[in-house]
Amino acid sequence: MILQALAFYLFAFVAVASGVMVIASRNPVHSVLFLILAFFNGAGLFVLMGAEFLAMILVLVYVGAVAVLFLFVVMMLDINYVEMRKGFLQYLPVGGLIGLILLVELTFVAGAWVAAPAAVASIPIAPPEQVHNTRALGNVIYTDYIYLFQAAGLVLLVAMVGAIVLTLRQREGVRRQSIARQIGRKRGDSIELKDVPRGSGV
Amino acid sequence: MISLDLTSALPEVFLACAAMVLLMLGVFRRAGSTRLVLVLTVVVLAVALLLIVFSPDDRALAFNGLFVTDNFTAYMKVLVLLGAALTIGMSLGYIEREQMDRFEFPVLMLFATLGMLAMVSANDLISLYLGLELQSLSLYVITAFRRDSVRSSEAGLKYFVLGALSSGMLLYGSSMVYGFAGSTNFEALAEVLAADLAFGRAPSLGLIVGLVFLLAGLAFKVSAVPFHMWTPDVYEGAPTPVTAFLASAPKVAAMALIVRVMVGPFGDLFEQWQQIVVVISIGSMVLGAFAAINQTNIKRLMAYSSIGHMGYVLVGLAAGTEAGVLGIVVYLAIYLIMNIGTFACILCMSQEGRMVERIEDLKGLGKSNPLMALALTILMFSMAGIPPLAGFFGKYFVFLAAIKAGLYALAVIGVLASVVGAFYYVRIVKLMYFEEPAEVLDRPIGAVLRLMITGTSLAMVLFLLVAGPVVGGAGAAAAALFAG
Amino acid sequence: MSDWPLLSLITFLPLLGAAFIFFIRGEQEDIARNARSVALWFSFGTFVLSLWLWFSFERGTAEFQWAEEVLWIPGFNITYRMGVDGISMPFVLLSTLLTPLCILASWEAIKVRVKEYMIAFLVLETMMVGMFCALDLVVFYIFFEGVLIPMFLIIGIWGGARRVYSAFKFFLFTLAGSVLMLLAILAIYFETGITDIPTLLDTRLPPEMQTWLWLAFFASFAVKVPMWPVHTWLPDAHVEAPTAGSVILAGVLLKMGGYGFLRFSLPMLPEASALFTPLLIYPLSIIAVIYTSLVALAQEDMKKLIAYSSVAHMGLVTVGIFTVTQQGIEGAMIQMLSHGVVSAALFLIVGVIYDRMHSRLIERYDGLVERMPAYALMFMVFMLASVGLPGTSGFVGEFLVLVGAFQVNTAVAVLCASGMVLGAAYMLYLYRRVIFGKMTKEDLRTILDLSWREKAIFAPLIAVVLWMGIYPMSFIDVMAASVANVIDNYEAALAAAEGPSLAALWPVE
Amino acid sequence: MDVAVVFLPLIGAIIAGLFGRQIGDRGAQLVTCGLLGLSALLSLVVFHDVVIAGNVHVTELFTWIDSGSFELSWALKLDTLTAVMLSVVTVVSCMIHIYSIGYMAHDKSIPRFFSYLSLFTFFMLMLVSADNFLQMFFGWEGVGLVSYLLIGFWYERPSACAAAIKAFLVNRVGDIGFALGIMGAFFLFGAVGFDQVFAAVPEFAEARFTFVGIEGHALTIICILLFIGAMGKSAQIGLHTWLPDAMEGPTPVSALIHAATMVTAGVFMVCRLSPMFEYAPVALSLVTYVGAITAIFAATVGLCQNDIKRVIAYSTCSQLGYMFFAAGVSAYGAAIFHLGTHAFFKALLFLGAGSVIHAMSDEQDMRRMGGLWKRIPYTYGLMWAGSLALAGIPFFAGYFSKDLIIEAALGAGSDAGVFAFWMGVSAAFLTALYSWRLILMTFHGKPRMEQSIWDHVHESPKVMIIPLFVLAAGAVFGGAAAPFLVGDGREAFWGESLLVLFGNDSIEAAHHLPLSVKLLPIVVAVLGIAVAYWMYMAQPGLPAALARTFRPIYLFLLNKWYFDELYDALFVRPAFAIGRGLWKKGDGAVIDGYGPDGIAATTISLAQRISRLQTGYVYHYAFAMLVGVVGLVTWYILSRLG
Amino acid sequence: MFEIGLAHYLTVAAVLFTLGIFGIFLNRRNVIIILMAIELMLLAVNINLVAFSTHLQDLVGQVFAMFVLTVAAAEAAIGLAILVVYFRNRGSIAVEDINMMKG
Repeated sequence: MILQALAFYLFAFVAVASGVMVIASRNPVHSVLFLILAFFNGAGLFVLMGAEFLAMILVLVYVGAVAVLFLFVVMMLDINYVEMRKGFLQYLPVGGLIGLILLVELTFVAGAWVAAPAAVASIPIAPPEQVHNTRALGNVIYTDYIYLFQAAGLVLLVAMVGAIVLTLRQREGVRRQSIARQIGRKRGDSIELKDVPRGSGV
Repeated sequence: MISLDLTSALPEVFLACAAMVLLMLGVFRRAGSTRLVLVLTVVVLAVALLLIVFSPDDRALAFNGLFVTDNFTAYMKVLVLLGAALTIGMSLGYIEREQMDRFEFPVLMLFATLGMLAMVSANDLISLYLGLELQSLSLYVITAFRRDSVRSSEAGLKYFVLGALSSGMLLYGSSMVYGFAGSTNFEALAEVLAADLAFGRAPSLGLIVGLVFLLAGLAFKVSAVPFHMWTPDVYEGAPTPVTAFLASAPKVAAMALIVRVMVGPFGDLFEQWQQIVVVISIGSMVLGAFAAINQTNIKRLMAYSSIGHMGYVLVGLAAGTEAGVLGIVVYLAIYLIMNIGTFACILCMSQEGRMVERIEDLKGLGKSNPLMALALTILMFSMAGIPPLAGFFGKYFVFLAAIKAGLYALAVIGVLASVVGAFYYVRIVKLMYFEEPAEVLDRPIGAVLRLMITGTSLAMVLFLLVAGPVVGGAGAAAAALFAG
Repeated sequence: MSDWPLLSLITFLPLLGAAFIFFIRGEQEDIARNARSVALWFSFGTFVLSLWLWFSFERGTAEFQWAEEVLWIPGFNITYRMGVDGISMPFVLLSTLLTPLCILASWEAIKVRVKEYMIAFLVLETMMVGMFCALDLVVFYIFFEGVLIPMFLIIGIWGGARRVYSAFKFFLFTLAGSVLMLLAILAIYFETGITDIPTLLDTRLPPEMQTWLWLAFFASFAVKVPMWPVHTWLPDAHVEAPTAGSVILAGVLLKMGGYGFLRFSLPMLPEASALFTPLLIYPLSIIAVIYTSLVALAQEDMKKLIAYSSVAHMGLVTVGIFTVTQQGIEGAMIQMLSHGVVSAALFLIVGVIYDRMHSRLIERYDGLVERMPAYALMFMVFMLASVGLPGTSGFVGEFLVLVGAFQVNTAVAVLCASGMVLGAAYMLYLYRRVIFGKMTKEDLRTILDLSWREKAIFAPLIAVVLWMGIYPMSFIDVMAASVANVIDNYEAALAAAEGPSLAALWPVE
Repeated sequence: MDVAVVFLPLIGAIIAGLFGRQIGDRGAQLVTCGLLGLSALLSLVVFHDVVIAGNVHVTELFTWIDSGSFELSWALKLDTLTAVMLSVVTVVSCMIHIYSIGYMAHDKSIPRFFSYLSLFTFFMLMLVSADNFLQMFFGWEGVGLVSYLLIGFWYERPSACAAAIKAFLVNRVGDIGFALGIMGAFFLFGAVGFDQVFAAVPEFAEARFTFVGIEGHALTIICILLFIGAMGKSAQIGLHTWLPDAMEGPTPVSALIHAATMVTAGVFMVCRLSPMFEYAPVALSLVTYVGAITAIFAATVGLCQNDIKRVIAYSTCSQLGYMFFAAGVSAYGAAIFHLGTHAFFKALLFLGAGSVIHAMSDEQDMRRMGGLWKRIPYTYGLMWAGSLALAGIPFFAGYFSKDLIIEAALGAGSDAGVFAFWMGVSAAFLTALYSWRLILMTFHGKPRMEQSIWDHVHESPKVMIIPLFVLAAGAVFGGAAAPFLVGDGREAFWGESLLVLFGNDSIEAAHHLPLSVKLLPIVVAVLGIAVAYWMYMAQPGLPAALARTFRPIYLFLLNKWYFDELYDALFVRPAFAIGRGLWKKGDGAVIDGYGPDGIAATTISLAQRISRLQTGYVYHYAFAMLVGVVGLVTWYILSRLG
Repeated sequence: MFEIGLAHYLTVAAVLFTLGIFGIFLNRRNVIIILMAIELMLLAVNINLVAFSTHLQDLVGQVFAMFVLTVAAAEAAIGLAILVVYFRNRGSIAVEDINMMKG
């Protein structure tokens, strides 16, 4: 029990601390790295709560893909970091106050949780000994939640199309490979045999 | 066990498949396919519309209760599809002229429309979220679609950042609702709350806070005050057809969603959310009326105008009654049509082949293009809510509901705001008729636009004749929400 | 009694004409010429139709006649319901009479966008007639507000130098007033579940609601009438509007307020009317009579002067209506009809010389009688009618109103009567400055007297003025039964409300 | 027939007015004079029918107004009073029509003039033949209108226009009183027909009601209101200021309207309403006082005027005062009698003056006349006749009527009566004085005009002189009617048209006064003539010396007691100033400033402020969203906690 | 203290969520930070959902969280794409520069 508590505090503390660093860090690259750290710890918290599958994909998807994407963009856009911190503190008092109020309220609400008496779990979690978490999820998302699954697929498709349409550039003057043309090329298209008259020079 | 029941979701399935087919078509035909894809998109939307019109009216659940269809969804979907089809249809000339003719454009709009349909039919917080995101992501992209334009990309960026923030809020609210009520399904939520009410327990605070966050996220989508700030900038920066699209179909869908969420699962929390709705409704009406006054860009003006209109729609929601929902439905229908008409006019605003969007550019239109000026005049008066034009009836029914619900102060503020609002609508009429043209707008305007302008302005005038059926249909739609 | 929709026909015939004009194509001049004649013929046809209404109207009953009913928006009980009684019928005639005259008056004055102008006028006529015929609150409101659109355009497009300011002032002022009325209509619908005027006339609304409803209706009608201090749109609108616009504005639009008071405030909200009559109506009306008369005295612009005089005259109308005596109300009705004709004619009179000299400033003219005797005569007749000389229409209305007022409150009668002197003062002063005196302005020497077209415009108006002055019975007969009915109901309602419910009107802390 | 009497002049007016151009000057003259002559003849027949044959009746034409119980018709009431008035009006009017043919011969708008004259006659006849208050008011306002038109006949003269407006407006002030009186009568009796009202008077004799916060005897209030109307029309003190100015009109107009007929309408009204006034003694004594004061006031002013027509105008004013106090002491017969005689001699004087003016090439200032008697002998003689009648020298018409009035005032015995008596006597002295001042200054002494004018002085044409003779006949022999009108036969004569309550019959009392009293007016009149002779013939320097010595008094009188200046300062200027102020400040600055314009300005500045909130920065937008959410959440939490 | 309950997890989520919001409006210089802040918010939401899921013994929360993760990835992709486009046009991604349109 204590171990679990210790683990929780560790993960929670590191997650929050790296969260702070994400927004406070001077260098965006550091920010991304702290974001990765925060995700890792978030994954830890998931594990503590028994959501192994989610923890896993958090690491896989976020750390492996999203964060790297961030890193990639940060690196690609050549940004001058020297000025990054300026003006950060200027708006802190008012913003901080509002944020603090929000925080206090949210925690207050969190403390006030009581189970809704009439609530019935629509898909009860079976004990992990019987059905593994990943399997339990797998059981529902392709059946009960097929609609959502398909919708999520569409969202990803839109994201893909969108990202491509926004960023892909067909630059003028750059020669591109045309596989069809390569394959369709006949010998006669590129090679011409000429009879060179002898003795007349080139 | 697995209840797929595709029939009730047939239009959506059809749209999704069609979208992918069109995407393929575009990919494989490459250059010059835009026009074809665009036309096909409109056709697809029209087919989907027909599918909805001829689908059974009675309430049906599909996909394990994640998806609902009833009269309300049917009505709203018709509006969404109509809005989408018309705005996509009128964008053709523009995208060709402004070097935006890539086939992804109509396809993305189609996806966005699909997202809206999903929103309208959502019966679960998760399907709500996914529908919303499908719509939003597509919209972010098409907002920034003119990627060589600073304004367009700035609009896209702003829209994205704030939209992401709002969906964060929405999600946080959803998670609270889920946690405190124990379910994400609308019916289950309604039962939990009804049980609370039956036992005389006050709804838990977490639920209310969750509701506030949820509402904030949704209010962002209809650009209600104070979640409206993105609207003017995005409307101004986005390519004009996108603005037209943004101002029409998504508003209907988001409003339909708000209505369903508020009236359905949270109907028993009416007393709690009514106050919020009243506040944001007043805020929207007043801000929409005042801030529009000193705008010089007509798209920006339309942004404030849409904020104001959403305020009026929310008046109907604040009433929280069947009459209120009826008012909303009627209002949205009319709003959609007049908005499209107005944007069709805005799309006609070009001088020597170059698009202009200053209000001043309309000067003297009454002389240079009397028919378009007439149509725009009708649309503007309709927007201002002057009878006998259609715009009046929207206001009539929402205020009727407000009065019925005893919201006298709200109604008084609303009508006074409408007077202030009338000022800037009428100012456009003034520019067209009372002033001499500075630089004449191009003529002729395209056949599609002309048809649309004529059609919408005629609809404003002739609404009188079809008021009975329209209101009757709206009544059926509203009743569907209150039946269960 | 009716098997054919006469009222709808009268209402929508001009609209048909407008549609006709809309489709006229051709050369600029052909369009203008055809538009004029189509507009004239349609409006004249409407007038002829409305004459049928006049002759077929059954006197001596308060029933609504020529009633039509078509369910319009089911579920909300909103019905397209038309009908006229003795109170509304004369106004229908007034509208249909003035429109062809306006079109005639604009024959040469309007040179640009003739087509649009004629369309606007015909649409305006439809709205006006429809408003007076409507027997459903919603239908009434639609027509009532709909008037704003063509009028706004008429002022704004064909108006004078400050037309934009005036058009906006007119539009927003009246809109602000009437949206509150819309809320009142909604509240009535909410309370009773109907918007059917004849039924509502027999329905008693709870007194505590009446106060607010009354104020909301008042906001709308007071602006329209206009009552002091919400009258300032009127001088501006009048001055800037083209002649025909002023004519309709003064002739019909102002009457919409008076008609509204008589049709709604008084019969539907009797207790509140009883409460507010001494609180609001009398003081404001008296101020209107005296204040605006004094202001009129100081005017330098002819149209403005007449506009202010309208405010004063309409002040008498409101007094008359709220005396709730047979004489008062009938006087107010006659006064409205008379003012409709007389002030319209006066604006036309100003229009005549404006067309010639393009100025409305009084100091711009003098001694016109020398060159324009016929004009001077016409002017004289209408001036005298405006002053309320016995034998003209103005007298009958004014006197009956005062008789009514005297029975209710002598002080009101005395103060209103002072308007007789002031009214005479500014009108005579105007007449003297414009018509009399030596003709000193060189460019006036070639001014032409009335043309035949202009005489044709004034002749019917003069006939009506004298007819109403000498034999007003033909008008009083029409309205007597309806007015008596209003008074009976009012008194019955008050008698029933005696005591507790009257106290509930204005809760005292 | 009675209808014809009344409406023939209207027909004439319409023909001459609308078709003047077609029928020409001569045609217009013929039509109007002819029709009026016919009307005059018929009126004599009517007189015979009504008075001699006793055929008192009402001719109803058609309903005018029937609003609730407020119902009345266009109707002609023919009783003795009406018949007398009809005859006087038509005959005098006819004479003046004829006279005008000559007098206006050189005017450029003759048809218009004749049209007006006939129209006036029509309205006057409507007035006197009215059978209800409203129709009387119709005629009343109608004559006012034509008076306005005729005063402003020479519209090119600014003074004429001003005088016309003044006449109309001052009359209107009175008319308010009249109108309110009618309303009061309707309020009290529920009817406005004379017959109904008179029948109901005794019943309501003691009724009381509240008028503008004053609770009082109903009949008194109504009668006073009506009398205010009469004061306006008959130029009684306070509302008299228009009459002298009205002399801007052509002289025949002055004679017809401002001497013989219209101005006497007030007197006629009081007499017609005698059944009401009789029950309102307070009102009657007010009438007496006002009449008496006017009589003396106007006479004093008349003394110092230099314009020949103004002198006669003030004289008219003064004589009207006589008539009123006659009516005030219930001597209605005497009042009407004097009205009739006055109509003749005053018209005569005016037309005579017109003849003088005509001769003098439109000169009206007596200071530039003198010595005319040789050049225009007929006029001179006629003026003498008129003046003698005016001064009340025995056996001229004025003697019978005026002396009777003065006696009746004393005979009434009341305070008011006694006051009126002394005022009347004093005024009689002044009357004689100013009359002869006029004659002497005009016709005697040395010619004071320029030679060129003197050379052109000539007698008027026959068409002008003959009517004068007819009028002079009336002025000289009018007294012959005295036995019928005010003598013993008066009750039989007047029948029910005048009501004198038992005990109020001052005429009867006057017959029984001592001889000394009866002689007194004659004595003062002769004395007046003597003084005039002394001042203007024997000692020509005396008036100037007196004027110097008593300069303030002289100026006070010359300036007509400063009434015009007072009114100008009290009403006219303030009205314009207030009007301008209300317009610019009230409408412009206050109502528009805080109303529409103010709201518009506020709206626009508000709009600017709101759109400045839209900074364009994403973080501000996000912050706004956050504040919105936090605000709402805080509100709920606080409301839950609180 | 050592009994780790629902409230603990919710508190952590609340803190992270607040941090995310902070990141959005306190950041003046770099849009990428804003995108990261959004990711933080979504992480907070996911913690919330999973915590509730565990506590309610209801799998729906986890399903929800999974879809949130999916969408968040898509969102990040779109966001970055727009950012890149913007950078190409403007040459800067400083938040303060994004204000061509206002008023």
